[in-house]
Amino acid sequence: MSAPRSLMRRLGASPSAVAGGIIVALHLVAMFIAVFGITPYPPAEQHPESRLQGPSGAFLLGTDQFGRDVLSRVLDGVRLSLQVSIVAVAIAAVIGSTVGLAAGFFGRRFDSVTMRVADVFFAFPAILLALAIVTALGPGWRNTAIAIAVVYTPIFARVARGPVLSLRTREYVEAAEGLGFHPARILVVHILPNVAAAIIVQVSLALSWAILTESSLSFLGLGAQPPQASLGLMISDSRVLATTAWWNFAAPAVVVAALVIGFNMFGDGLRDALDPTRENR
Amino acid sequence: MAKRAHWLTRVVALMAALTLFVSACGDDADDQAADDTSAPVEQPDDSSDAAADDPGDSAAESDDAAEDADDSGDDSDDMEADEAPPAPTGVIVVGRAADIDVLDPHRATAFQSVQALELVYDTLLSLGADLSVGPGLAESWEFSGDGRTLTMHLRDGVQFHSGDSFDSGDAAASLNRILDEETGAVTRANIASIASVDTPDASTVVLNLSQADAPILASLADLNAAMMSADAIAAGTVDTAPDGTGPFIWGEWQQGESVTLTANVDHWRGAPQVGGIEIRVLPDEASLLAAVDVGEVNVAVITDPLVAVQAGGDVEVLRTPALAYHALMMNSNRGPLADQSVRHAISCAIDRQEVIDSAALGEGAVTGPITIPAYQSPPDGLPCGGQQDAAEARRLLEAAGQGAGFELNVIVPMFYASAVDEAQVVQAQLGEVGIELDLEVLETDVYVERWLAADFDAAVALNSGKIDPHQMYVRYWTSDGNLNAIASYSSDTLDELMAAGRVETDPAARVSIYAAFSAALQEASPWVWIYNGFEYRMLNGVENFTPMPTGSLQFLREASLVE
Amino acid sequence: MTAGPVLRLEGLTTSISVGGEVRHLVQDVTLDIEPGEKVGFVGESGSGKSITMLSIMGLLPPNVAVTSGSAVVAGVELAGLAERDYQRIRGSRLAMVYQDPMSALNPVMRIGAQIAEGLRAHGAEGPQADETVRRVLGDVGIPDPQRIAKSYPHQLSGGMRQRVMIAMALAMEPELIIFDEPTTALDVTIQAQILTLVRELHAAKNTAIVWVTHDLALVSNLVDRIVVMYGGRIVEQGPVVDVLTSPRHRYTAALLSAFPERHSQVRDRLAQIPGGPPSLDDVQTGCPFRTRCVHAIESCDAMPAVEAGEPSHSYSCWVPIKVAS
Amino acid sequence: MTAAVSVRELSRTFRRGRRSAAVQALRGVSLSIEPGETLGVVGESGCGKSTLARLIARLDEPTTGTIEILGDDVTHMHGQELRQLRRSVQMVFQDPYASLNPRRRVGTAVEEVLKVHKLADSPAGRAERVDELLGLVGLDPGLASRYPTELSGGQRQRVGIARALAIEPSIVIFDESVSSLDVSVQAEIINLMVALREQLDLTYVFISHDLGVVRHIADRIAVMYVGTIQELGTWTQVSDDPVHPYTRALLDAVPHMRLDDQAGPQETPVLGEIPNPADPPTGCAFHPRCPHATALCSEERPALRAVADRLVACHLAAEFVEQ
Repeated sequence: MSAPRSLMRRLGASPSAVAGGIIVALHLVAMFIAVFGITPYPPAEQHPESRLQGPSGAFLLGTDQFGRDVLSRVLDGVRLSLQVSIVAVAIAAVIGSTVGLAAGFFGRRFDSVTMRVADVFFAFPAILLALAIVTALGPGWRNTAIAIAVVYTPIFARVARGPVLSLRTREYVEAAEGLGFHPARILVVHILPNVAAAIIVQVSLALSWAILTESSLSFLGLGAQPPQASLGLMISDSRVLATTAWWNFAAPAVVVAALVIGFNMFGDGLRDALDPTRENR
Repeated sequence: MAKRAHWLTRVVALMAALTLFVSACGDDADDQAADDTSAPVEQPDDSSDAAADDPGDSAAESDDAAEDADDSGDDSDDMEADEAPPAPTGVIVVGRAADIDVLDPHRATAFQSVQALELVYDTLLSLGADLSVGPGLAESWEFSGDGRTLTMHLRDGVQFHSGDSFDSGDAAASLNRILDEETGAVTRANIASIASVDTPDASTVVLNLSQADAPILASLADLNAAMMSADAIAAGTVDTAPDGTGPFIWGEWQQGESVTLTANVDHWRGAPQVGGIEIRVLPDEASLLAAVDVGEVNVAVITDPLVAVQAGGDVEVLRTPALAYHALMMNSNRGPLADQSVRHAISCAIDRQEVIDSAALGEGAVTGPITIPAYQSPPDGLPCGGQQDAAEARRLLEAAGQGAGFELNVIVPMFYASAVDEAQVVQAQLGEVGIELDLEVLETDVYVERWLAADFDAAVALNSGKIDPHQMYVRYWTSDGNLNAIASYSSDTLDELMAAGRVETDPAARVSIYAAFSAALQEASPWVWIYNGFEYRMLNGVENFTPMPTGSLQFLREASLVE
Repeated sequence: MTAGPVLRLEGLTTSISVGGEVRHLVQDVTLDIEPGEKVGFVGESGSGKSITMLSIMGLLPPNVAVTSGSAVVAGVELAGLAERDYQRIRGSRLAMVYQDPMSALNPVMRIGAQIAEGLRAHGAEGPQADETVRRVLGDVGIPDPQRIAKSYPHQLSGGMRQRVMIAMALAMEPELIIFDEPTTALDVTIQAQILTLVRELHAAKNTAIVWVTHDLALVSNLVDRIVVMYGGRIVEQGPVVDVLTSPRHRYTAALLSAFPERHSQVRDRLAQIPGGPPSLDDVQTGCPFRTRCVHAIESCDAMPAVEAGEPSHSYSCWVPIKVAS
Repeated sequence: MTAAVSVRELSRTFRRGRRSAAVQALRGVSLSIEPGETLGVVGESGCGKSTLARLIARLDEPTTGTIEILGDDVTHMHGQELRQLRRSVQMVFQDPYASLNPRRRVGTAVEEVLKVHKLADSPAGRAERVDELLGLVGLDPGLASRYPTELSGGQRQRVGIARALAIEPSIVIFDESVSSLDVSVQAEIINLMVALREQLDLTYVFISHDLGVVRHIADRIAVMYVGTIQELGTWTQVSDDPVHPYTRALLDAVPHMRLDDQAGPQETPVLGEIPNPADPPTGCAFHPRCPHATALCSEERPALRAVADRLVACHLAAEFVEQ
């Protein structure tokens, strides 16, 4: 099965996946620039003499009211956003999928209890739930990640559980049971790969929501704390300056929008590419 | 810097928290939401009595007040119909970003409540635009030789809005109400030297003081010592139906939206120039500015310098140096901060002008401890002359054995716009001399709680000023001051100077006493005083309005609409 | 009724296009079915028997199409027929009974309404249509036609549903009914009932019948003539007893011997056909069975001509089984 | 000698929802299978034959009754114990398309069994054993690297058998394992089953709706109808000399190849529908369709009794034998 290659080919055929992929890749580059500390200036370094300057050769995207380089801060903001989102989505994906797999596979009471709990979570708008959790835990990027993870865990549980329900009654799963395989093995080896596509798509989509949630929380002052360069916080801080120093506002706003749209488009493309009904055989 | 959407945070958090039935969260959110109506608040130190500050109480009371507001409105209509042929017309619309909370002037702490009630109530004495104490309902006054008896002669023919006339009985009832601990009056401590009140006749009030107390005059000129009618006090309607002698008559309060006042044409100072005032609540200061710009609002109260600097067009901007000061409070009981040289070093390491330029876009002036114009501390009296001197700071740290640097936990409030920015600049500047700041940006209630418990190495703070230095600092810098634990520093020198200032009735002598006090405080450097900002009043279509350093809107009584 | 055969296939070829390449699913099928005749189409999966029927019905999937040859139903050439006209032919001249009645019936429509809908589409009036519905439901042995007409498909058993399908096919009194494996999903006792029903209906109405199946034994009890398909071609056809007792094509013979004997007292190894059925990727020239045929010779690389044996028994094989005359 | 399989009074009731009636898939089935024997189980849909297969394979748990495998009571085994039981009993499913994981190469699928049950010490040993097993079922070991979709139905069913045999069970249950195959392929697989049975000394349970196929492979045949056994005897008894009216109806319904012009219409088929297992008839389940039914048949459920050297559940069995 040349799955990876044909997947790439199908992804390449989807304009939205390509565009989304490019956007995501650019942001990953931005993230690594920040991770390796090769931003033009340290993100928190203040240049009092260059306060609120427009874009120039020295400061490509201008400076904020502390004379900090907006470009460096945006790059570091991308790093923080992705860091929070990736950590959160990773936690949500691992825990959620595991719970979902187990719920779908073992069924009965475990299934109904976990799904009712998930229903309760679903009853709240994601952003409200995240807000409530962060308010309870206190601000900071770790707590933001935890809040986002908690919010998206039930979604992964749902996504993983659905296919498991139908896979569980498939003969080859029953056959595996009949061959004396341990349930854990059946779950991991025989069911997980069939659910993986759905989970991967969900990861991409969840990342886009997570970035949005992270930005919203930091916009409200509940996410990363100053002087950390968080995109939402930058947008929030620069709103009043929008008319006088627009670059402060525009740069992080454009980046957040691009990130969210990018992951969304990539996720959609991935979903189409991984959709088994589009396979030729 | 930012105007964060605190109100949104709170409302949304409240909704989420309530629906989740998380009881602990629910309590927090309740407080926050109620507190919302009182933002921006004065620093908690303004109230000597913590109960008066409890946001929960105020919110509960304001509900009642709203229901009763109509009655007084009707009364005032009747009054107006009686006489005054050249009745002034037109309404000045005042806009601000927060609604009032309590209606009892003795318990009002929030700026917006104080400033609204100041238009309705008079005080025995009054403040001029330069903060000098002048006559109010008392036409004249004198201290006895030993300074322990203060005799005041009341103005004749003054009437409350309800029609009752004002006399010494009302004055005595008002003062006794403040002195009664039950009331929870804000200014009780400031006039606590009053041992008893005598009323030899209807127009004379004699205050028998337990000790000489010069600053009591300033206290009596404060709204928190407002004169209310003895009948209203007895009837218990003070909380719900404001009835003063002031230039405007309380009308209607639509919670979260507006307060309407109508002119008191019979006021002893003469009728106001307009028919009334509407104080309107707008969601934030940016919209406020926009509203002034289009002429929808005539007078806007702006606190955020970042919003203020954007004013343009027909808007007239009045800048008054504020009494409130921005400071980095330090906890002298903790670690390296116990060492005076370390505190000096920190003070020297900070470039105050840069803080003003970055956090307030230049909207402010470097200041020492006392911001009252008549007593102003000279900025060059600060360590290193109020200039940044990193080399000196490092030298001082070396000398104190802290050359390797250390870390400080700094609490930063969310409730005023520039706090986080100030913290970031200070963080960067102290970082250069090896002092790492760990910033904790906190919601108002959490911040206040930590602050009251002195649970911080340092705190970024905006402290409101007072019209008298004694009032301003007695609670912090005297060893028995009720906030001394938070100030975490006291000395015999400070105690003595504070006591001397209190009994000295000669104004010139007082100035020199407080200059010495200020110098001593700067020498000890328990806090880093950074700057005081401006009070902004944005005007459009209004003239003859005089702003005050206290932020008071009392001169609306003289203001008129531009034809 | 038109004179001549009800169905005439001439060189019918149906192809699928996969990624630009054209593969024949059915190749060069030529056949006449006379009025009232019963013909069994027999073959294994992939033999092309179902595709042949769908070609006739004009119900081929999107990337499959008749690429050459002609199919004439009751004198009407179907090749190139407009969809409107095709709809008129389907039902009135030509009907089909499918393998899975559940998916062929609309689950949210009452049985009676579904049958009447077809009638009305072909011009029957209300009361007349209702009457016909009751009559045909009675004809297919449904005990209480009034009640069943008001039922939904899921309320009926598999056997009943198949009876309903047959009633729908009968309603328009077509000249030819194609049964595409109609009993595969049914239990044997029910299958026997349906078989008996079709036999009785034929006796009464003399409609021509094509019965597609993989079960030689089943169809042998119904039809007059058997058509054996393999690899998209007709390899042998003839009167049922002739073909079953003295098959000439090597495939027919192999198929027959693979059937488990139903009455023998000894159980020998079943005869096997080596290899697997041809796939689309195989070369599509020559005899399709030659790769599995133990008797294959070089000539088999070319398609053998149709040999006519005894009257109406024909086959296409280079090395046919000799018949001891 | 211990029976390979012995089930007693086995019942299984499925409850789909709170409101819908319980489906009585199996209603008190008792039988035993000797080592080396092949038991054929035949019947139409809803007769419970697949439920019986799944219970013997312990893929399901009975509502009541007991199951013994090689003398051990396995009725309520769970977890590790149950997985150990799989070493003895294996099942081959109906649909070779569905019973193999489409994402795993067939070699991997077979090797996995060896790995899980630690049936070979080394990867090399396993690979060797996989080749051996594929050879055993008549597959080219080269196919090990193929995916199930790349194989024909017959090849896939061979892989299914190889995988079941990898575990070296003594009992193999075939649940309609040849039903979906074409006739010629069916013949291959049946031949393979027969050969393997001899070669490996296996006990078979062979489930099918096709009496013709069952007859070809089974030593004894159990005819089931609506959750109960109607007749149980040797293959010749049941298929050539049936006693129970249902067995006879079933045999009559199986189409016989018509080999002469006379064949014409067969006997009148049995009338009526197969009962709904959620609402089985009282008394003998077959009585509503039985031409011989008496009042007793609708009232009392006939026990499975020895009649003419086999077991028959029919009140009138003795009379039929006399005729």
